[in-house]
Amino acid sequence: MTDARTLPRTDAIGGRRPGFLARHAVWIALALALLLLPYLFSSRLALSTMSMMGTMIIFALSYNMLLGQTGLLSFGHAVFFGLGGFFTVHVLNAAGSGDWPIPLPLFPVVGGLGGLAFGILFGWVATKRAGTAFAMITLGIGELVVSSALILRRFFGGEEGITTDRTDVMSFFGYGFGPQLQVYYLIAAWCFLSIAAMYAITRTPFGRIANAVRDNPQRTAFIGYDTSRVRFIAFSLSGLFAGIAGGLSVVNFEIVNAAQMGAVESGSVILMTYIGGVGNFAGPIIGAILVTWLQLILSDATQIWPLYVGLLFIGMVMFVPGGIAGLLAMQAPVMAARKLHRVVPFYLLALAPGIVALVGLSVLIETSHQFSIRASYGPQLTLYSIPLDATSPLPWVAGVVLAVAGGILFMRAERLARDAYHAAVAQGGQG
Amino acid sequence: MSATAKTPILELAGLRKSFGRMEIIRGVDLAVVQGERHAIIGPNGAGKSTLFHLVSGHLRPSAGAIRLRGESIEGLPPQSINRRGLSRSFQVTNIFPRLSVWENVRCATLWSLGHRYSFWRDVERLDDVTRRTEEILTEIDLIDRRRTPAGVLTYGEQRALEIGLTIAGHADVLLLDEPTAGMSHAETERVVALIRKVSEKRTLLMIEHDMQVVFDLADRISVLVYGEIIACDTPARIKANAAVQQAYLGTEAA
Amino acid sequence: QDTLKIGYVDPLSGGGASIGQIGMNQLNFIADEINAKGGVNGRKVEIVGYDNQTNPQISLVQVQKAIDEGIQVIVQGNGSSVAVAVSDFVTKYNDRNPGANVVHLNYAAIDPVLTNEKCSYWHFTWDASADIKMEALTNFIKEKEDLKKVYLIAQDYSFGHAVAGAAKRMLTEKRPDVEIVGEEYHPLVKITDFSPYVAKIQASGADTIITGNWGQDLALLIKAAGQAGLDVDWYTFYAGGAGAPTAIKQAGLENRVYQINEGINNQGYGPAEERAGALMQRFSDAPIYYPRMFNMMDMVFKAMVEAGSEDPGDFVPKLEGMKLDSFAAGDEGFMRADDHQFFQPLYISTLGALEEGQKFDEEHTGWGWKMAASVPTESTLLPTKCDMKRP
Amino acid sequence: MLEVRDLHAYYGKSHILQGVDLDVGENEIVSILGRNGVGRSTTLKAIMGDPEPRGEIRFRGTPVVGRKPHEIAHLGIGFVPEERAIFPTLTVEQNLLLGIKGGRRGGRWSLEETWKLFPQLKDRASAPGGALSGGEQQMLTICRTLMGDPDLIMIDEPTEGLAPQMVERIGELLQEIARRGISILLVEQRLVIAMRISHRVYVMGHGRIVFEGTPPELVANDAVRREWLEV
Amino acid sequence: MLEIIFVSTLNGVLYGMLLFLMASGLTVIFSMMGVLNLAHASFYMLGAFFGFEISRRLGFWPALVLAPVVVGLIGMAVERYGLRRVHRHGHVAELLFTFGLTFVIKEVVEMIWGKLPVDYRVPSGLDFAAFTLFSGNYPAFKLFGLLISVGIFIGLLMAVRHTRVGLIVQAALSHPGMVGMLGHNVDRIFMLVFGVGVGLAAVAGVIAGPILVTQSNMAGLLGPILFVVVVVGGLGSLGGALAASLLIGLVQTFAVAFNVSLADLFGGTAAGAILSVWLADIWRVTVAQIAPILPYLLLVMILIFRPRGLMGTRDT
Ligand SMILES: Nc1ncnc2c1ncn2[C@@H]1O[C@H](COP(=O)(O)OP(=O)(O)OP(=O)(O)O)[C@@H](O)[C@H]1O
Ligand SMILES: Nc1ncnc2c1ncn2[C@@H]1O[C@H](COP(=O)(O)OP(=O)(O)OP(=O)(O)O)[C@@H](O)[C@H]1O
Ligand SMILES: CC(C)C[C@H](N)C(=O)O
Ligand SMILES: [Mg+2]
Ligand SMILES: [Mg+2]
Repeated sequence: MTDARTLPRTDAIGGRRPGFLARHAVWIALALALLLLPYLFSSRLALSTMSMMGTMIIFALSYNMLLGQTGLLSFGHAVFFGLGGFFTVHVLNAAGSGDWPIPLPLFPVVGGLGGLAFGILFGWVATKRAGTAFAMITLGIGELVVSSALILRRFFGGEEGITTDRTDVMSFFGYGFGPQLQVYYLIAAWCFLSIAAMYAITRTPFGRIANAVRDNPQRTAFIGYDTSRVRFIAFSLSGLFAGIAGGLSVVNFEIVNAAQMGAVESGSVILMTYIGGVGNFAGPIIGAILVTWLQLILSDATQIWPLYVGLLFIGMVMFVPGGIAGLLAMQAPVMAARKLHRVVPFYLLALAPGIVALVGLSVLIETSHQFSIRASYGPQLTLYSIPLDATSPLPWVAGVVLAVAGGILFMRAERLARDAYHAAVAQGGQG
Repeated sequence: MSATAKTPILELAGLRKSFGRMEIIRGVDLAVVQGERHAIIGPNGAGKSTLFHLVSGHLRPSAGAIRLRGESIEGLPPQSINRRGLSRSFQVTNIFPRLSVWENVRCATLWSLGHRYSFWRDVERLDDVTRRTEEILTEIDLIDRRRTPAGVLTYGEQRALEIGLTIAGHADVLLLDEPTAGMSHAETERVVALIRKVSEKRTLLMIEHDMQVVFDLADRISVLVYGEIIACDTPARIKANAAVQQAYLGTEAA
Repeated sequence: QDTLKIGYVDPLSGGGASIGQIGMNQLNFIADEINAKGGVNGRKVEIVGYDNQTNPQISLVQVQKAIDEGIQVIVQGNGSSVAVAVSDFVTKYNDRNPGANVVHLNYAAIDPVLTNEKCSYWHFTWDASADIKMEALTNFIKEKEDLKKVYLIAQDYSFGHAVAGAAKRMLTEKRPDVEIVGEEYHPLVKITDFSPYVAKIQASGADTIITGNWGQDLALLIKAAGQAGLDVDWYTFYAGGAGAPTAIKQAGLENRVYQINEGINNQGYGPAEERAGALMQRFSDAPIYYPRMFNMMDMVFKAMVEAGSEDPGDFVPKLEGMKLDSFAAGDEGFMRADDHQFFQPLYISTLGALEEGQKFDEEHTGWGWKMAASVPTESTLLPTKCDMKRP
Repeated sequence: MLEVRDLHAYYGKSHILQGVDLDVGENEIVSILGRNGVGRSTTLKAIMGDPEPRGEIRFRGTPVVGRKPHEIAHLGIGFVPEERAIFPTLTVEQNLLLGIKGGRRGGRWSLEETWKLFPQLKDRASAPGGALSGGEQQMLTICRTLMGDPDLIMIDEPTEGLAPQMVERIGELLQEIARRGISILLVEQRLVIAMRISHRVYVMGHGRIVFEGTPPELVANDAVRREWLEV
Repeated sequence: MLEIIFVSTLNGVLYGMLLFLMASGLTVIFSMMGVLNLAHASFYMLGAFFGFEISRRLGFWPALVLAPVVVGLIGMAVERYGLRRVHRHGHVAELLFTFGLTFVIKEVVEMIWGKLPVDYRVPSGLDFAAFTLFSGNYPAFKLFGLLISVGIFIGLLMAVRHTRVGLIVQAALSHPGMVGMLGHNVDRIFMLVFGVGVGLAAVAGVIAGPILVTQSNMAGLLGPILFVVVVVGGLGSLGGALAASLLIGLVQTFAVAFNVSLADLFGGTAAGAILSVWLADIWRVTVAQIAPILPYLLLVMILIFRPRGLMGTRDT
C-alpha cells in the first residue's frame, strides 16, 4: 500500500504536484488576500472595481472550463452569464416584494441554477457537435437569445433591462448590503468558493477526461467515454458557474439587460481567458483582473480606447500566444534551477525599450487623434502630463523616434533575454 | 486449454462494408476463440484496418453481424463497445499529445475502474487508479517518462504508449493494428515481448505485416484479400498455403 | 481652486457615438463660454466624458466611476433605456449615502415614464417628453385635411413604443377619421436594409409616416424610402442629424419631412444665431442637434449661482420652478417642480433648400430647417402622474 | 550532387543533429541507417529547410541553407516524408497533381505512368486521400513527389506498413527511379532492402555519421553493426 | 397579396445578392484558409469609404476598380505581417487577431472620416428607377449590384474550378509544410487569397455604400450575418453561399411582410385565452418583429440537422 502515497504524482502538464502544505498555502493566501484587499485599496472606486473583478474571475474561469479544459470554442458564453442575471433579478424582485426569508448572499445560487438549466438545454443542442460546428452553433444561440430577449420584454425588460434593489430582501446577520464594502465581501466569498470548486473539478476523473477530449476526442471514445457526454457536462457546469457570476453581477449592479448576453460580452470573456492564458488554471484569473481593469481605466484615459483594445488583442496573439500565465509558467523551470537572477536583468533590459516603444506608439496615436477627430478642440493635448501640440512636428517626430528606436532595441534585447532564458533552462536541466 | 476457451469470444458473420459503390469488406466470417492470439495479414488495402474499424465501432457495417461473447455489438458507438471489454490500438499513433504519459494512461484506466464522469472525486486520491496506472507504465516501460508530454516521446515510445492505452482498461479482447510498424529490429523484439506478456489471459486480434512477428506470436492466422478471408489456419499451414503465398507473402517468407 | 467637474455619460464609441459626440462637443462649447466669463462661482467648469456605449449597465459603472472621482453632476441623454437606469441608480445612491447628492441632468431621453411613474427628485429633463411632443405634433396634423392614412414605424424599445402608443391614442381622439394602416416595430439599430419595410408601407397605401426613429434607423429608413420612390409625408422627432438630413436631400424629399423640437438654427433670433455660429465654426460638421443643452446648462449654472453652491443638495431646489428665456427664440420656459420636466416652446419645421437670409444648412447639404409652426409653452403642458419623493 | 557538411539542427532547444557530413553523387542510391530516434528523418527534413539547418549544404554547387522549402524543391530535390502527409480532403488524383511544381508538366513522370506502376491507385483515383489504406498512402506519397520531377529524391521509410510483396515492389521501384537518372537518398529500416539496392550506406548514431561505406563493407564491419544497428 | 409576394421576392433577391456579394470573399477565405475572418465586414467598410473617397475625386467607375485593389493590398499586408505569424498558434488566435483588427480598422476609419455618415451617393449615371412595380421603384443601381454579384459568382466559380490555387490552399490546411516541400510557395498563395477575399468585400462596400449608409459602424451590423450565410451555405461552397444568401434575404423580407402573431391565430378561441396569459410576452409578437432572429434560428437548425450546410461537402 505504499505506492499510492509515495509515488510522485503528476499533473496534466507533467509538472510535479505541489505537496500537501504548499497546496493549502495557496488557498490560505488567496483567502487572506481577498479579506485584506479592501484595507489596501479602500476607495469606493477600488471597491467597485474589485467587485467587478471578482465577478469576472468566475466568469472567465467558467469559460476556460470550455476552451482551456475541454477545447470547446464558444462564442455565446455570455448567454449564461446574462440568463443567470435575469433569473437572479426576478427572484430578487419577487423576494423583495414578497418578504421571502432569503438573504442576499444566497441569490447567486439562483443565477447558477438558471445558468445550469440553460446550459443543459443549449448544451444538449450544441455539444452533439465539436469544433467549428460547435463554435458556430454557440454563435447562433447567442445571437438568437439576444435578439429574442429584445422581443420577450416581460422577462428581459427590453433595451433597458430589469432593475432591482438588493437592500429589499431579508438582511443577513444584520448586513443590509447597501454599502459597497459588504457587497465586495459577498462577491469575494463567492469568488473564493467558485475558484476552489472549479479547481477541484479539474482534478476529478471528469476534469481529466475533459482534457483528453480536448486533446483527442476520437481516442477518448476508444477508452470508454462518450465524448459528447463529456462536452455536455462541461458545458452545463460552465453554464452553472457563468450563471453564478451573472447573479453576482446583478447583486453588484442591481440591473441586468439583454446586452449582457451579447457578442461583446462573449468576446470580452474570450479576451480575458486568452490574455490570461488558456493553458493554465490561473490564467483566466489574471486575464479577468487585467481586462476588467483596462476596461475601466482605458475609456477614461483616452477616447479612442477601442483602438488600444484592438492593438492589445493583436499584440497578444502575435507575441504572447500563451497568455500571461503562459509567460509566467515558462519561468517555473528557471525558478526551479534557481537561475532567476540570470534572466531577470535581461527581462528588465527588454522591458525598458518595450515601454519606450509603447509610449512612442501612444504618442503617435493620440497626436493623430487630436489632429483628426479632436481637431475642433484645438491642437493642444497633454500626454503623460507633458503638453504637446499636434500641429507642430515635435510630437510626431518624438513619437516615431521613440516607437522605432524602442522597437528595435526591444527586439535586440528580447533576443538576448531569450538566449539567457534558454541558457538558464539548459543549465538547470544539467545541474 | 479449458473447455470454455474453445468458445468463440468474438464472432463476425457475413460482415460487409461499402464506401459509396466500392465494397471493401465482402462478407467476412471469423470466429476468434477465447484466449487465442489471432493475426490478420493481407495485402495493402485489403480491408484489415477497416475490419478493425467495424469491430471497434469506428465504422458501422453495411451488413452482417458482430458478436462479442454472444451479444451483438454492430452499430454500437466505440465507447459502448469498449465498455464491454474490447479495446483497440491504431495503425497511426493515436494518443493524447498534450497530456503527460501518466495522464494518458490514467485516463484510459478510469472507466473500467468505475469512475466514469464523476466530478466530485479527487482523481489523485483514487488509489486503485494510481496503482493500475503505475502497473501499466511499468509494463510498457515508460514509468521513467511519466511526466513527459506524450507528444514529444520518440516514435517507438509513442507506439508503446499506444499499446498501454489499449490494455489499461482491463479489456479482455485486444485489437492491435500494426503494433510494430516503423520499428527497428531491437524495438520490434521488445514490443513482441510486451505483446506476449499483455495478451496472456486475454484474447488478441492483431494486424501485422512483419511476418517474423506474426509467426512468432500468432496461434492462428487469417488472410484477408480483397475484403474476403481466403484462409484461416495455424502459422505453419498458412506458410505452406499456395494461395496465400501467391496473394501475399511473395518471396520474402518463401 | 479646483474645477467644477461635470460628468458626461453618453456613448462615445460604438453605434451611438455619432450623436453622443455631438452632445460632448456642445457641452464643451458651453463650458468654454462660461469659463471665458470666469466660471461658476469662481470655479472653472470641466467636462469629463464617460463612454457608456449606450448600455445601461456600463452606464452605471461609469456613473459610479464619476461619483468616485468626486463628480456630483451627471449629464446624460442618449437613450431612455440608459436614462431610466441612471436615474434609478442616482436616486438609490443618494438614499444609501446620505449627503451624497448626485443629480442626473437629462437632455434627450424622453420616455414619459421618466417624468411620470419613475420620476425622481434627482432627475431633471430638458427635452419635451414623447407625450408632449406627440401632443403638439398631432395638434399640427389635425389641421391637415388631405391626411387620411397613417403608418407608424418605431424602434422596438420603450421609447419607440411610447411614441407609437401616444400617436395612436392622440390621433384616434383628435382625428377619428384617420386610419392607422400600419404599426411596425423593428429592432433598435440592427436593420441594414429597410426596403422590406418600405415595401410594406407602400403596399399599405399610407400617405403619412409618423416615427420617433433616430440615428441610423431614421437615415436608413429615409434612404430606402427615397430609393423606392415612396410618396408620403414624414413626421419625425429626430430628423435633425446623424445622416438624416443627408438622406432627406438624397431622397429629394423637399419640405416633406417634418421635425418637432425646441428650436432650429434658422429662427432668426440674434443671441441664438451668435452662439450657434460660434459653435459651428468650431465643430463644422455637426449642427446644433441639442438646443436644449444650452437651456439646461444655462439654468444649472444660474441655480448654482443663486444657491451660491455647486452641491446639488443646495442648487436643486433653485432649479425647481426656475424660468428661462429659452435658447432658440428667447421665449419663456420653466422647470415644473412636480415632475422636473422643462416646458418650453416647441417648433415644427421642415427641411428644404435654403431661402434668402437663412444662414445654416445641415450636414453641408445646402438644405436647412424652416419653420412650419410653433407651439407656445402653455399649450405643451400635460398633467403628470409623478409622485415625487423629496428628501 | 548533394554535399552536406557539418549539419546541425535543433528542435526547440534540443540539439538533434550535431555535425552531419554526407554526399550523394549523380545517379547514386545512398542509404542512411541507424536506430530509432538517432536523427535520420531530421537529416532529410533539415536538408529541406525545416527544421532550419545550420552548417553547409550544397546541391549541384548551389548553397541550400537559408532557402525556403519551396525554393529547395525547385532546385530539384524531392522529399517523401515518413508521416506521408497525404492531403486527406483531396482526391488521389488531386494529390498527385499537386506534386507538379508550378503547373509545369512533362517531367519524367506522368499520371499515366503512376497508374501503370500502381494500378491500385488508379482504382482509387477519385477517393479522398484520407481514406486510403496505410499501404496505399505510402504509394501515393512516393508518386506525388515523383510528379515534381526531382533530380534527387529523399525517401523516408518507404516500406513502413507495407505488405511483404509490396516491399519487393518498392525495392524495384527505387531501382527503376535510379535508372531514370534520379539520385536517391534513402532512410530505411529494413536492412535487407537497403543493403541490396544501395551503392553506398551511412550509419548514423546520436546526430552524427558513424560509418560510411559500401554495403559489403558494412556487412564486414561487425563492430559498427553491433554498436549502432543492434542486429 | 400578390403584390406583397412579388415585391418581397424582388426585395429578397436584391438583398440576398447584396449579402452574397459580401459573403463571397468570406467564403473564399474561410474555406480556403480556414480563417474565421471576423474583420471581413471591416474590410467591407473600408471598401465603402475608399469607394466614397475615390469616387469623390475620380468618379465612381475608377472607384469600383481602385478601392478593391487598395483594400486587397491592405489585406495582403495584414496577412503578411500579422495573420501569418498568428497562424501557427491555431484558430482561436487567428480569430482573436481578426477580432482585434475590427477595432483598429473602425478607429482608423473614424480618425479619417469621422463618426458621422459620409455623403456617398449613387453615381448619377445609375441614379434612376429601372422599373416600377406596384407603385414601388426599383433603382437601376441595385440591379447593377445584382449583376456584379452574379458576375463575381461566375468568376469565382471558374477560378476555383480551373486553378490550382484552390487545391494548394486546401492541401495546406492539413499539411502546410508538405505543400512547401512539393515546391509551392504557400505563404504567397495565402497572402493572395486573403487579399482577393477582402478585395471582394471591398467590392461589396463600394456598391452597398451608396445604398445603405457609409458610416463607421456599418461593419458591426453585418459581421454576424455573414457568418450565418457562410455556414448555412456549407463551408467552402460558393453555390451554397449563394443559396444561403438568397434564402436569408427571402426569409427576412417575407417575414417582414407578415404581421401575423399568435394573437391573430388563436385570439378569441378558448385556448387563446389561456395561451395569452402563459405566453404573454410572445402573444402579440408578429412574424415581422422576429425577422431579424430568423437567420440565427436557421443557422442553429441547419447545424443540428444538416451539419454540412446546404451544399457543403464536409462537416463544419
Ligand atoms: N472512408 C473510406 N472511404 C472510401 N474508401 C475507403 C475508406 N476507408 C477505407 N477505404 C478503402 O478501403 C480499402 C481498405 O482499407 P484498409 O485501411 O482497411 O486497408 P488495410 O488492409 O488496413 O491496408 P494497409 O495494410 O495498407 O493498412 C482501401 O482501398 C481504402 O482506400
Ligand atoms: N518535432 C519534434 N520536436 C521535438 N523533438 C523531436 C521532433 N521530431 C523529432 N524529435 C526528436 O528528435 C530525435 C530524432 O528524431 P528523428 O525523427 O530524426 O529520428 P529517426 O532517426 O528518423 O528515428 P525514427 O526511426 O523513429 O523515425 C528523436 O529523439 C525525436 O524524439
Ligand atoms: C437620443 C435620443 C434620440 C434618445 C431617445 N429620445 C430616447 O429616449 O431613447
Ligand atoms: Mg491498415
Ligand atoms: Mg524517422
